[in-house]
Amino acid sequence: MKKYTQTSGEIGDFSQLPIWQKYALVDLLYVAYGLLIVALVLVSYVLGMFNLLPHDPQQINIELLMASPLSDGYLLGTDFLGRDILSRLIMGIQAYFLPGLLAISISLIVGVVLGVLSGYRGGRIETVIVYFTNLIDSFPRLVLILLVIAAFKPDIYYIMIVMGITGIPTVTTAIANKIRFLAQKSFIEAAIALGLRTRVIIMKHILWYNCRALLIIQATLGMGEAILLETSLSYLGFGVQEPVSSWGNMVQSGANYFLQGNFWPSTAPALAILFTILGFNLLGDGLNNILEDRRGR
Amino acid sequence: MLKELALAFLLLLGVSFIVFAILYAAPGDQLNVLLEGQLPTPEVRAGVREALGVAQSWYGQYFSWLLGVLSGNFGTSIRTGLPVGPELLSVSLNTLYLTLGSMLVTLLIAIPIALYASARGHLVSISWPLTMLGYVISALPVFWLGYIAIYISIHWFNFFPLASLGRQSDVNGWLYTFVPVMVLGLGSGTISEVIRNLREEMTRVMAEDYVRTARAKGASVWRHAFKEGLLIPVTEIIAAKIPFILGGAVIVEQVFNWPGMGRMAWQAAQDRDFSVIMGIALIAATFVRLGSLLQRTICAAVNPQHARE
Amino acid sequence: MPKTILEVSQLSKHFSRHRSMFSALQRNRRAEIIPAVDNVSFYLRENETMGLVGESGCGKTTIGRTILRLTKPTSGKVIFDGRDITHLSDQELRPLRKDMQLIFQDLDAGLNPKMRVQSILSEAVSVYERLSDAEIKVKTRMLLDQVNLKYSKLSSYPSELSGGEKRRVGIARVLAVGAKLIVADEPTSALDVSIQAHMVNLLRELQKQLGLSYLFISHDLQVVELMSHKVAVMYLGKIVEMGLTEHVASAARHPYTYILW
Amino acid sequence: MTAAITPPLLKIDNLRTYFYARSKHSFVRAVDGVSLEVGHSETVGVVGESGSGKSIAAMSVMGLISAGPGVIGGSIKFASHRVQKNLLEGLDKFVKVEEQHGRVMVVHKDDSGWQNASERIMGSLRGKEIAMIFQNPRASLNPYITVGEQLTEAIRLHTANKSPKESTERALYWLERVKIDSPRLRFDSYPSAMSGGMCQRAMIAMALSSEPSLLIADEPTTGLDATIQSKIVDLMEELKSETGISTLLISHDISVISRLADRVAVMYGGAVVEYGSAQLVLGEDASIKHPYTAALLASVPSEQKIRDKDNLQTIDGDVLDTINVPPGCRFFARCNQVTPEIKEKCATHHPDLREIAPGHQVRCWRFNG
Repeated sequence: MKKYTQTSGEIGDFSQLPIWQKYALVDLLYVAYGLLIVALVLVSYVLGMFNLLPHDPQQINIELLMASPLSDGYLLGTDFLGRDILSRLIMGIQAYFLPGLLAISISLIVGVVLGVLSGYRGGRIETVIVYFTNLIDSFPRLVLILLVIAAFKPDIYYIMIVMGITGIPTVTTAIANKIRFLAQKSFIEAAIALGLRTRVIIMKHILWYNCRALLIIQATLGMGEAILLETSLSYLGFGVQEPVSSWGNMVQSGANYFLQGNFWPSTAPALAILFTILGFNLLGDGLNNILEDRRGR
Repeated sequence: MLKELALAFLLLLGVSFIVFAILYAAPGDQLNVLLEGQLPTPEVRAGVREALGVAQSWYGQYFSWLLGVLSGNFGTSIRTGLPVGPELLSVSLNTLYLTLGSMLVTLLIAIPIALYASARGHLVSISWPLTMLGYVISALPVFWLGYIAIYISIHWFNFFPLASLGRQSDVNGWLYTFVPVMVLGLGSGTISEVIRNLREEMTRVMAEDYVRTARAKGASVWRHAFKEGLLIPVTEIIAAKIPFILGGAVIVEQVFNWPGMGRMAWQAAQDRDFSVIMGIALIAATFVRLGSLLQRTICAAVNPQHARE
Repeated sequence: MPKTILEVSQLSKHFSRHRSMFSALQRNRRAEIIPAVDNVSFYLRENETMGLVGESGCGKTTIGRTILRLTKPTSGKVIFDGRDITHLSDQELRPLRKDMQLIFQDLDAGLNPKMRVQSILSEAVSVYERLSDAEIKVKTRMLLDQVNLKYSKLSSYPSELSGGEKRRVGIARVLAVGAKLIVADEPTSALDVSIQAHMVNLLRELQKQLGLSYLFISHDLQVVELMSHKVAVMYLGKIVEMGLTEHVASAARHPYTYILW
Repeated sequence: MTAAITPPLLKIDNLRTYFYARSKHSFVRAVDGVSLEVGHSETVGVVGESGSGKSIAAMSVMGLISAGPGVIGGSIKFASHRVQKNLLEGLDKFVKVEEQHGRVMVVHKDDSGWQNASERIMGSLRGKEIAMIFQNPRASLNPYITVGEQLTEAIRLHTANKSPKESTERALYWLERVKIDSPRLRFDSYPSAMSGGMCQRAMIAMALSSEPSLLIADEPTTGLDATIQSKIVDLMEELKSETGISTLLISHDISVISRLADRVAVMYGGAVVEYGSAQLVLGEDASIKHPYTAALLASVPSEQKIRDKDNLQTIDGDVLDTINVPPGCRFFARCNQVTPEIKEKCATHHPDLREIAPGHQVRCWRFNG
């Protein structure tokens, strides 16, 4: 049985409702969780940058191999070399954070420019851009990255540039489709007819009011993808090399002890990856629903 | 349809050019190595060099390489010293099995969930955990999932699911295929997207006027919503996800020792074995384009409007 | 004799649909069928309304868009206020848009769903002149008075408005820049009868007050008859009959007009 | 028209269909106490402006409401010579409404339970006993299936013509009957290849091909060109006299209603405000009408007004807020016929639909004295 209630008073202006009535609870929870994760990642990144860690992440402790969590001042236990897992996790953020941001910026900036050109201008430029996006979409991302690794070197920044480029088509297509949708509803024409400058139409009406939700989602999804990509490459042996830690090589090296039943050294970073990516994805989802005013699901 | 074919060809041309450009920009004289790899004997090699002139222009190099590729000559692997072509063929077939199987797994799981969620409409309580589960699985590293699968099969079912072993034993041979396929199908990260996409499409189509007409005339709603709400989005998402799944295959093949393209690419990247990795990039792109071509064909077949266009 | 504000001579607009190999790239793009316009001529005086009637797909809307140079004509001339605007660039057109405006058929056109009525109107008011906040406030209120809309609607989002209110905001937005010529593309077609009556009265009232000229595009003959001084009947991109409204309505010559009326 | 002994074909009684408003804590009272009858071989027109609830009422009859809470009260009795049923049978088992001063405050509804029950009732009726046509005919036909296949589907589902050959013949017969030219050609074409008018003819053919007892036509001419509109009305007029099918005709277009309907119900704010024979309700005499009907008719441009270029008569005031419905007469705020004597009552009490002459009911305090 569901319950629908009617408050006796006027409902009045929707925008003046308190935030928890305005939006679906799930969305608010998603966003809250996502923001928590983002904050944690940011704080850990800064901590790692200044080396403010509970233990030295590379300090080997033969006495305490594979310690379980909460033992002897090791909050998350130790790995197969007795190194502090928590410190290594915090340090591991260094491996993907800046490169991930780079990849996201490339996809967003280039994607937005191409998307606006293709959606707003149309014509021949659009054809060229659509060809370009289709071309990039033809490559499996990982194969392209392996190709670049073979040709150049396994550098995380090279890899993230490739990731940024392969992320362009999604953004471009989404923006172009949005613009086309707006054009279909006479929205853009009305702005032109009013005499607004092209710059104002694109920056204010198209990008700011109508595409910000989309861009936020792409950014959060991009971060998630960057993490997974770093993990995959570390697994393949092209990422950050031991003894420097990254989440990927932690899962990978820990996995060697997996079959002996020592799950934790591999599971801890895997869970970190899971919760972080979940956080980014849910943040994007929740924000989208809130910004697009799509209630419930 | 001819247009689509021509377009696919044009895109593959572009793909080959990008691959070439990357190698051209790469440090070292890799291209010459590559071109020479295409030629069987030193004598011919020398002859060609003379004929073309040593300091070839870049487009000259591109075209001679492209001609070689088009005639099935992908060059020689520096690791094995053998021509790449035949091995690529067998390896890509292996990958094809893996990817097709995993797609099937993805769809078999995603479609019922998506349909259930869309049929239930606003009953959040049921579809929510399923959606969440999809998110969780997508957010896990594939290889970690692979390790869990291996652990489970060893400790619970008492067998070691490495593909190389599967060839030797006839008993339960299919299991050796089954585990990697399951892992890729579940873990490639596509499931949650497929669910979300299908659910949205189905919900949208269910609200279409013509579905309402179908209800009003007492006909089966599913029958009427099937083409636009399920068939087309499924083919679309499969086509769009092929590159993604191929990428995931690289990892899964590594975990399970599956003799496929991904493993070969990994090996080649380590050895900087250009002819191999180029061949793989080209074949992977061909798979992607073929998938997209197939999708367009199905779309045109069910949608008479587009076909006539 | 009032002066001629708009003169259209032998205006044609054809659409060629390129079908290159690359058109296969354009996914999700519905084939748009844009009706063509063929050799259309007419003029419009100040303070006058010309009705343009015809069935959907006959090219009425295309004429409106071409006159305002939202699309470039294939051939012919558009002279607005004594100036040939047929070949002006977008830059040159911008200052002219102050004087010629379009009311869209789509009620939501120009109403950014994420902006309140207040910001929609203040944006329109300050397109051509830099105004202080106080001036903007005075002017937006004046606009609301002109279109009979309550001040309380200023804080609403477009989605909170009824159809009639949206239309009023749309008209206010057009008045905000101080247009002399207004092309009204089916301004009443999406509205209920009683609200349609409001709009007809409002548009006529505004014409009296502000001396506006209208090109009134509609498929609703009664409304056109009520609004317009003269009327042109379109069929498949051509004007088949044109004249004073009373004459066309009561004694149609062209068989199509006869069927239509 | 309707004999007192045999029950009417369709009898809607106090139907209430609500939706949640944006904040989920309040309701849009889309249909709020509608009572209506359609007799055998009779066309009842429902006229009203957008938001009056006329389409929602029709959809409620068909059981096509999917948003919640949806139908929350009333009864819909259907009685053809084949079937007698209450279409809302057992609704009260799934819905509990808490009211306060005649206002619905809380609704408890087992959505899926009612959905299932409703599907069970309607399953045997939809298409077979009650058929429906919609506005926007091009979107209402399945773009992926040929027109012929959509027609034969309906025929095979609901009539004795089960074999492909029979059903095809029958479909062609109906395509001819609705005057689609070259029916054989159209049989194999997809809706996208047909004009809006042609699609509506196909829709009508599809609805009638299963020989239903009741046809619900929801804005059948809206969105079509003026010349096509009148042709569709011509067709419906013809089919009405030939087949004698009972029709519930929903339209905002008074001219369409006046051409087709025997009786007319005028809806405002989710309720019927006037109900009676077409001549009386749509006639000239404003004194025996609900003020809303009178004002609505006056706002249509008349020939006289057009000739004189007169201002049109308008209905002042805001459109009714169907979320915060005022306590008194719903038209009170816009009414121009409130006299000092009844003002008090108008503002505080919702009038009943009362018979002011045989077969003519009006919901207004002016006639309740």
